[in-house]
Amino acid sequence: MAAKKKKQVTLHVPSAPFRPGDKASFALFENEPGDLPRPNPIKCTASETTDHAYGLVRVLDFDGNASGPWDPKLTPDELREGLEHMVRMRIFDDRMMKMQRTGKLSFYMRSFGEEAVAIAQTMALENQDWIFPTYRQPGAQFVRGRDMVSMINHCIGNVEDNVKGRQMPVHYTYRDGRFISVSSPVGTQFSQAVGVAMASQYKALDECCITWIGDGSSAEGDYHYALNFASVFKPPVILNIVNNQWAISTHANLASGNPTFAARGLAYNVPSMRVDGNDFLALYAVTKWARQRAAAGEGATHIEVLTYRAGAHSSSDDPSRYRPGDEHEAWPGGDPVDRLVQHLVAIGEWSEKQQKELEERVDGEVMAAYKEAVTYGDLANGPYPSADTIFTEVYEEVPWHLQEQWDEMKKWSVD
Amino acid sequence: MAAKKKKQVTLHVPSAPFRPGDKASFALFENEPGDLPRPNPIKCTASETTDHAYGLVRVLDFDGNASGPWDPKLTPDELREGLEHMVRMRIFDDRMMKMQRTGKLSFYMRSFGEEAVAIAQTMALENQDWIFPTYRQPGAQFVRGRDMVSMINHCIGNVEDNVKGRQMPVHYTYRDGRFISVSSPVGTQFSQAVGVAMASQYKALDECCITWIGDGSSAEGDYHYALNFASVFKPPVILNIVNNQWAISTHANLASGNPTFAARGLAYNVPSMRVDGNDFLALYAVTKWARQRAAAGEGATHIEVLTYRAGAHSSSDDPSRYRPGDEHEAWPGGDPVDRLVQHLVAIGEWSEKQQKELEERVDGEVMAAYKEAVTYGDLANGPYPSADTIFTEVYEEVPWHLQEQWDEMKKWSVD
Amino acid sequence: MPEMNIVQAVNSALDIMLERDPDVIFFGEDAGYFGGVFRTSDGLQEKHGKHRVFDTPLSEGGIAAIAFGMGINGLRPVAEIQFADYIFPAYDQIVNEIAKVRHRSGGEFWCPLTIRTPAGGGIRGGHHHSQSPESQFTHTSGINVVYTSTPYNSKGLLISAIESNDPVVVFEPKRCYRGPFYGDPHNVPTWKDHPEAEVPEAHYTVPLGKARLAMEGTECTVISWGAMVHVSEQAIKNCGISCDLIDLQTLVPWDKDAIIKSIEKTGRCVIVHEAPKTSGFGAEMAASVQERCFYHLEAPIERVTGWDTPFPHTTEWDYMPSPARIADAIMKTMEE
Amino acid sequence: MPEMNIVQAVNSALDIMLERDPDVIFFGEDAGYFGGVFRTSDGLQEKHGKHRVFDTPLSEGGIAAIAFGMGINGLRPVAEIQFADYIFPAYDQIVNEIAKVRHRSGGEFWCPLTIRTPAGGGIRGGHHHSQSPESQFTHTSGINVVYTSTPYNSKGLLISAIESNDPVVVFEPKRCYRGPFYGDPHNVPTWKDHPEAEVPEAHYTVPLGKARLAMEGTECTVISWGAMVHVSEQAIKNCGISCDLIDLQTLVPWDKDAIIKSIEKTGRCVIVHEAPKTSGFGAEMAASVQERCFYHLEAPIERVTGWDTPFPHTTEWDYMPSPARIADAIMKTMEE
Ligand SMILES: Cc1ncc(C[n+]2csc(CCOP(=O)(O)OP(=O)(O)O)c2C)c(N)n1
Ligand SMILES: Cc1ncc(C[n+]2csc(CCOP(=O)(O)OP(=O)(O)O)c2C)c(N)n1
Ligand SMILES: [Mg+2]
Ligand SMILES: [Mg+2]
Repeated sequence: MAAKKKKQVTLHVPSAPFRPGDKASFALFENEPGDLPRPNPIKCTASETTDHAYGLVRVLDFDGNASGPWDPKLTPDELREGLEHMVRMRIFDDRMMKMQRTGKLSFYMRSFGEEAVAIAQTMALENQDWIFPTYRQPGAQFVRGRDMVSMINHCIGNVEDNVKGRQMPVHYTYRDGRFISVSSPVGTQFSQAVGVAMASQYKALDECCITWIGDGSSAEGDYHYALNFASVFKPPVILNIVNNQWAISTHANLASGNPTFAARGLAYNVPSMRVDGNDFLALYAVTKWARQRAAAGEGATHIEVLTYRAGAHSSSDDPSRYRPGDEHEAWPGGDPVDRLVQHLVAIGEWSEKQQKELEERVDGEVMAAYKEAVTYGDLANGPYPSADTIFTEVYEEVPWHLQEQWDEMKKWSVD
Repeated sequence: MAAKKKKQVTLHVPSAPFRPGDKASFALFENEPGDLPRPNPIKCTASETTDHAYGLVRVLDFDGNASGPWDPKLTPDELREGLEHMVRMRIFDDRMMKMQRTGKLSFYMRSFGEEAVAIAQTMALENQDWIFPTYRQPGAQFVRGRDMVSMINHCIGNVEDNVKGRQMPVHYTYRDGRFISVSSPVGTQFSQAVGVAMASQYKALDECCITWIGDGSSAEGDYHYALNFASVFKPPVILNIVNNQWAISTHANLASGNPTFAARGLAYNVPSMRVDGNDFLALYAVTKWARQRAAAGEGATHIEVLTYRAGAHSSSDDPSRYRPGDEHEAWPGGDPVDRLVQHLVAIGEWSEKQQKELEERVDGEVMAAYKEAVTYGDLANGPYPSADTIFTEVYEEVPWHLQEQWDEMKKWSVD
Repeated sequence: MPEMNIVQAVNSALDIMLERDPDVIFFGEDAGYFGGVFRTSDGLQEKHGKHRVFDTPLSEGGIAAIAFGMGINGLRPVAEIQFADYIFPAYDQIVNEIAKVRHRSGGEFWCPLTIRTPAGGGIRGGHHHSQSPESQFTHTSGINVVYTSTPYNSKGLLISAIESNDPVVVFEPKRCYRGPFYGDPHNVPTWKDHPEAEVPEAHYTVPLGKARLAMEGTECTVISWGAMVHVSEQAIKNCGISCDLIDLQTLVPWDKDAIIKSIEKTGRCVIVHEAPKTSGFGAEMAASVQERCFYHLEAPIERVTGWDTPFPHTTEWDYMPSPARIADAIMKTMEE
Repeated sequence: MPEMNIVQAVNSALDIMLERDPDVIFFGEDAGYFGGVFRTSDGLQEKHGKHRVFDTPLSEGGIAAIAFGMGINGLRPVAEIQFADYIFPAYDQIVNEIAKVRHRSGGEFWCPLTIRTPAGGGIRGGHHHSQSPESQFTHTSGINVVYTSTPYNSKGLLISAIESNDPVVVFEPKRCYRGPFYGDPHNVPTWKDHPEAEVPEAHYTVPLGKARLAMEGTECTVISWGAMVHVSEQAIKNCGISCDLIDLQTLVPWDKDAIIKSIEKTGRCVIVHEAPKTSGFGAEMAASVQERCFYHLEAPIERVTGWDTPFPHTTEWDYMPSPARIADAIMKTMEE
């Protein structure tokens, strides 16, 4: 019964397209703005979105012109608002990264190259909609008006951190902005968001929930739970998969053998779109479309956001060990900030000078926020939230065994 | 920020198409034999199987004629062999069910209506291929030559049970037939089978692994793991989803909102087929095709086997509580045994009389096997495997703490 | 007062809470139309509507995940896991997510979720329909863990769990659903005439964190939970030693005062559970009792438990603690 | 003899086993090309080939599942889980499947799988990069559980695990990867000159099931594992009491003889682990020690553990057992 050896030998393991030393070169985007229609969001079937799931929804071309049925026709003010948030995100990230290098934070993760994702998508929603992010969508908080000082307080774990130094940096919680707590185990929020939306649906409120998952993380079971429960119960949820090509050192071609991530949604009978993630206008438009579906009771939309992780995975890794140092330059999607600037300039609503002024102003604001935040302490120097916070909010009330341990802890606290 | 109430109210929960009191009526099968081409298994892409994933591969029409490119051209002897296995399965099941009612087994699950699945599919494989079944594919063991006495010994948990009374009935293990141990937690075998196939691939052996999962169970994370790992590593695995319409009392429309289960495979870039699961010839042909792909190093094939669970879920439930008593009659796919008989008669290779003789002979064999098996004991009367078997084969060798407990147990054994 | 078995008591608790609180919502595999494979939600979908009592896809991980989302968005979900053996695909969601969300979010989000699940052996379920995995949930703070034993506490504890603003995992002894189990498989009593089967129709609670003194005595303290409470009762009767029998009811947080008080009285302790011995919750009980009552102990604390092996099918009566084994352990503590 | 840190020792064990046995295969998230986020498999893909050392999709459940399949089909898989906190999506596969397949199949199938994973706190990882979930694996029979503490035992135990025909889960103390940890976060020594950092280049084993006597003494027995072994060492030095320090190394099956022998000598016992107290493996140790050595005990067995809360980020030094807390517990047992 034992099988014979075959000639052809051994396990098939895909390689990343480029590794250090290789010259990166990506295929150009196949679709141009205008190539793909904008179906009626109400009653749109999954199969009507087949081309969208295998293609790429775009609005901005590489000369900064907006066109096609997906053009959301944002006002110049709205565009400038989006730009400002993106610029703020980038400057904020750079500042935090510097602080991390000096030990004021334990760890950091930037949104570099992906700033448009959270910002355009959150702007396309209503304020009552729930946001269930990963660590790469902090930008949503700017849209929802969160104070930078409060964000920095969290990152540097000082006494004003609203999550009381319990979580690593970038794991924000911001209930006032309906921004649900970030959790480290990847993927879990994706399926949970379906439950959030089911509760909104149960209560018949005009709310939806938006969530994201990474290309790598979509291999977790939670991805399947999310799509499948969404396909059955049709709650108002927007399920985004951010394909930024990499999961730490692992290329997306090892995350899945599927042709596009968006196409997976079709198989669950969920209308699915692939969108240029560095194109602010396209992102906005597709999200608005999904929001319309949610509001109409049409259920979930699955969106693959095609982008590129321009920086390191986190402050802990050096990407030049696993990908060409200039791979980012070869990425055909360009940079989301540059592309929106280019567009605003093209329509005569912005200038290089204004951009420079914006960057300076925001830099000043970030600096000021930073300076204020460190007055409440930082990880290197304290003060931290008191060690008492270890025992609070584990349960609604402190049970006897925690109280006993808390009393014990007080004897030893290194505070 | 709080959202306003919408008029349209509350959670969307799908209902089963028919419940007790309803008149069941199914849409007829859309495809006829010959409708779908047989792509070259080597180098067939997933998208070339789109029609197969949304359609239905058939060979036998309802008059018993075989036609089309999928006709596997089995010899009459092969067809009669398949028929005999199916008849044996059905008679065996009926006998076991009767024994269960008398307490000789604790529990039982029949393959009723789905006999063709395991039998046709296993006959399409090579003897060295691995079989990783659920509780509804015991029929594969007949194909691999397992002695019925040994199967009954397992079900009635007597001293000759090869798994030593440790598992519930129907949870067979049969290593000699490369039939891997059945496990109760649904879905787990599906992802594990991919690992089995990866090992075959690693060792470059001409082997594949076939596995099955139920429509209901495909909602587990293991389904996603299986498809996704298979799409990445392309091991020689045949991933079947048996859509028998029901998961205990829950209709397949609650298992997933997808249009067909087969279509999910496309999204993983795995060629996918939907096949009439009561059509012995079509099942055989599609499995052979998948086996050719596996042997050629082309990786996985995903197959939705469309059938109907004609009986109760198990000996523990009464389906008339949750579906119309005559729903089975309305199922357009008919009965797999009747359809193969009809075909054999149509081609002049079988007669009603022969069928009757076959049934009588097999009934006698089952009876004889049963009589022999009970001489080794049964659940109601014993003898069982000794309680010592609780402690053996937990680890390769008995560690000290188990030995200590074993010694303790001996003082109290109710044996 | 009406008499109920555990299935009816659970059904009544769910019914009352669905009635009282529009935020309560109940779901699980086969739990809607069919009313659950153990019939605990029989009739509730018809009564309360398909949007409040419904079937889910066959996915314990997904069930826990959506329950999390519903909980943080203002509902009070109650999820059924069909068998406790099948709770593990949801383990990550429970221990890493549900248990930690209140803390990790600085109290801005919390999840008032109840998960209820039939557990334990004695129904010839083999090793995947018999496990009693309670201890695997007691190591994670942020969740409460309950194990019921009677119709009365099954209803009262379930109502407390649903009303709690913290997540609670409730194990129900499936072997006792329709009658107590005294350790003799051939004796299958119903709950008829059992005092703990007198269950008010109306709303009432059995508080979380409080044990029940099932028998009162002076010589030895027997601590147990779930089906083993009844087997222990039988053992105590058989051996004739005067024992406190403490039905723990809630494992996290456990009832320190009840236990200390009893051990200080008796000086002897036997812990009985059907889960495997190593790292069963009996280990925590024994460790804690010796920590807190060392100088009152006259003899080593005994544990009578399932073996450190998978749960068997044909030989399950050799696996589960029997009255004889328990009585022997009690006698052993008395010898010292 | 060469000096290695734990990262190098693990790398060496993997390298040797890949070299010796063509059935050994190693995989995990970022474990192939990149060599693992902690660099434990650095260079191994290049040396042994992409088909033997490779990256997987980001799916712990899938990793465990394919490892199961490979194991029952004749390979000897070694899977890395990037952080022990992320092992829970694989929990079902581990406790319901991997642990039980030999038994359920009557010995016809078995799974010689090793899962290795960095565990424990002290790297400012917050509550999802710091957990020490070893006890959650000790309740399930059919798997062995190992927790290493030094370069020497990290290599020797890993080789034993890979060579074992049973599944083994190996926890490695990530805080000690590059140096021992004595409880003072400001003191970051390397393994240089540490006797346990003398690691032979060649194949050797540290047997499963055997503890290591890290310090020898007469007054009290300290039982610990993982990073806490070093913190306990510091505590013992600080308080000046003559102690046996038992580095348990294997939790299942634990080394009964070593522990009984020591307690019979000292009559006092302190157990130290960084996981939460309730149902930590310290509970099993305490329960077992009092069962087996009751009449030798002069004082209650003390447990010094992490608190029953999620693992904090900024205040992790208030969470992890410190030399001061451990010394205090030792002194407390001495008072009696
Ligand atoms: C369950 C789990 N496994 C592993 C990790 C470690 N980890 C953190 S981020 C990451 C990669 C995620 O990649 P992707 O999903 O593509 O998101 P991206 O970082 O690119 O935004 C990994 C492996 C984790 N946080 N959670
Ligand atoms: C993980 C897990 N959850 C729940 C169950 C209980 N259960 C056994 S079979 C079954 C239904 C399975 O339905 P399906 O997958 O369609 O297979 P079928 O019985 O129709 O062949 C359920 C819910 C289980 N065995 N394992
Ligand atoms: Mg990514
Ligand atoms: Mg089914």
